[in-house]
Amino acid sequence: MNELTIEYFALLREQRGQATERLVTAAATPAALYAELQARHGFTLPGDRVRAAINGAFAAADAPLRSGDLVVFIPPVAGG
Amino acid sequence: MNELTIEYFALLREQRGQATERLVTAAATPAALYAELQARHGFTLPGDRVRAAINGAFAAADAPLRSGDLVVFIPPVAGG
Amino acid sequence: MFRISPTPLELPALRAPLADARAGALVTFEGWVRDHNEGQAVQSLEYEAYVPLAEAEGERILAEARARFGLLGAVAVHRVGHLALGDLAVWVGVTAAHRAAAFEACRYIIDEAKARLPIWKKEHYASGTTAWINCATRPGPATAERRG
Amino acid sequence: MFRISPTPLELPALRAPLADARAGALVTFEGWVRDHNEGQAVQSLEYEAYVPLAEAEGERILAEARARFGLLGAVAVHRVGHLALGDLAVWVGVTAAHRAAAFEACRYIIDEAKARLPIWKKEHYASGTTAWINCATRPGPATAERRG
Repeated sequence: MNELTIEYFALLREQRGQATERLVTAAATPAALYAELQARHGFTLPGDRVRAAINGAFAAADAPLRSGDLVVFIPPVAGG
Repeated sequence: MNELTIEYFALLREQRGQATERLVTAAATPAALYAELQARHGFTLPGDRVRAAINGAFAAADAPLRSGDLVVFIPPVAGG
Repeated sequence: MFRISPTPLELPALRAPLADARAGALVTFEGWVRDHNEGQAVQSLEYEAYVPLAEAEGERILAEARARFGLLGAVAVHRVGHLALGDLAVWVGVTAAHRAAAFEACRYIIDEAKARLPIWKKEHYASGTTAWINCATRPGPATAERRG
Repeated sequence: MFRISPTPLELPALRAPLADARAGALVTFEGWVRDHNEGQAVQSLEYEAYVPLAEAEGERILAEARARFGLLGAVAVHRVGHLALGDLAVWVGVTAAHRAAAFEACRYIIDEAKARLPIWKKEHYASGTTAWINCATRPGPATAERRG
């Protein structure tokens, strides 16, 4: 099990109702973690439209998560 | 014969030693007028590198000159 | 130098670090809050950023531009917070000896910034609704599909 | 609005007429007096213009840009007189709903202005010599062939 800190921004922050949380989870990758959080909190953004950052750097969806990591999910940016 | 006013700028003004002059001439086109002035004043710019303006508008080298016209010869511009 | 700013952008301060006697060209881009988007009347905008990652990625974009276009200087600053119509949301300024490099680099920086920085935009419409741009997944009265 | 100015250009006054709630993008170009050209150390520059024709041709260029790129606003001003290193010689600012049009139009205006306006530039070199740019026809100590 990993003990993680998660920060939320923009639409995810609003749908979560808070900007940060701590979590103990069996999820070993950002993809698995997002699926778990999406099921729990009803996030409308599908996992394939959300990028992940671990400890302040962009990370692959299947990157390994370790206890103590800060995970941020990046909703689509404004673009244009 | 045409009675013309001529204004000089930049290199032509310096080589002529003055910014304006009045002239009575048989030259009937800007090309002929520039050739006459170049011979008299030793302008270093060849006629094909100088554009003409008549009464404030760009004009062809073989445009007709009329008495009372204001003629300006345009040295190459700075570009780049 | 790339920064996220929670306070209004002041043009003289943004330009100051770009003064350089070797520079013949300064090209700047300003993004302003405009009164419409995709046919809807916009009343204001909120910008939110994941600041540490936005600043790190912004510096990377500036470094890419410097290397690629041979710039003399490059500065970019993006506002966050609640902005009114006409407010300056983003400023990019680049200097180079000649203008071609300055134009191309300025365009590169703002295009990459819009595509890569973790900065989100929420539009507040005259109709009273709001939308996070590019985040809607099901059209509806308050979250109509929008592309920025 | 195109103007030739014998006095220093003031940025806030140049920008003021471009304010527009419909505009999402302002792109500006500034031409600065730089300390070198083609390998020679430059100490100052003189600009001279045939003002009525330069202003008429400048307005034509702005009208072309407005028609071609769907701009909201376009302003350009060119200095004349004796300028020091770092001085602002030319300023172009264009607004549009989106940035692509603003970048392309700003570039178009300055490229056309440099090619078409009857404005001449004399460089004063650290060596004590001077040259009217692009006007030399025979290389020599005071009139070496130069292209701007």
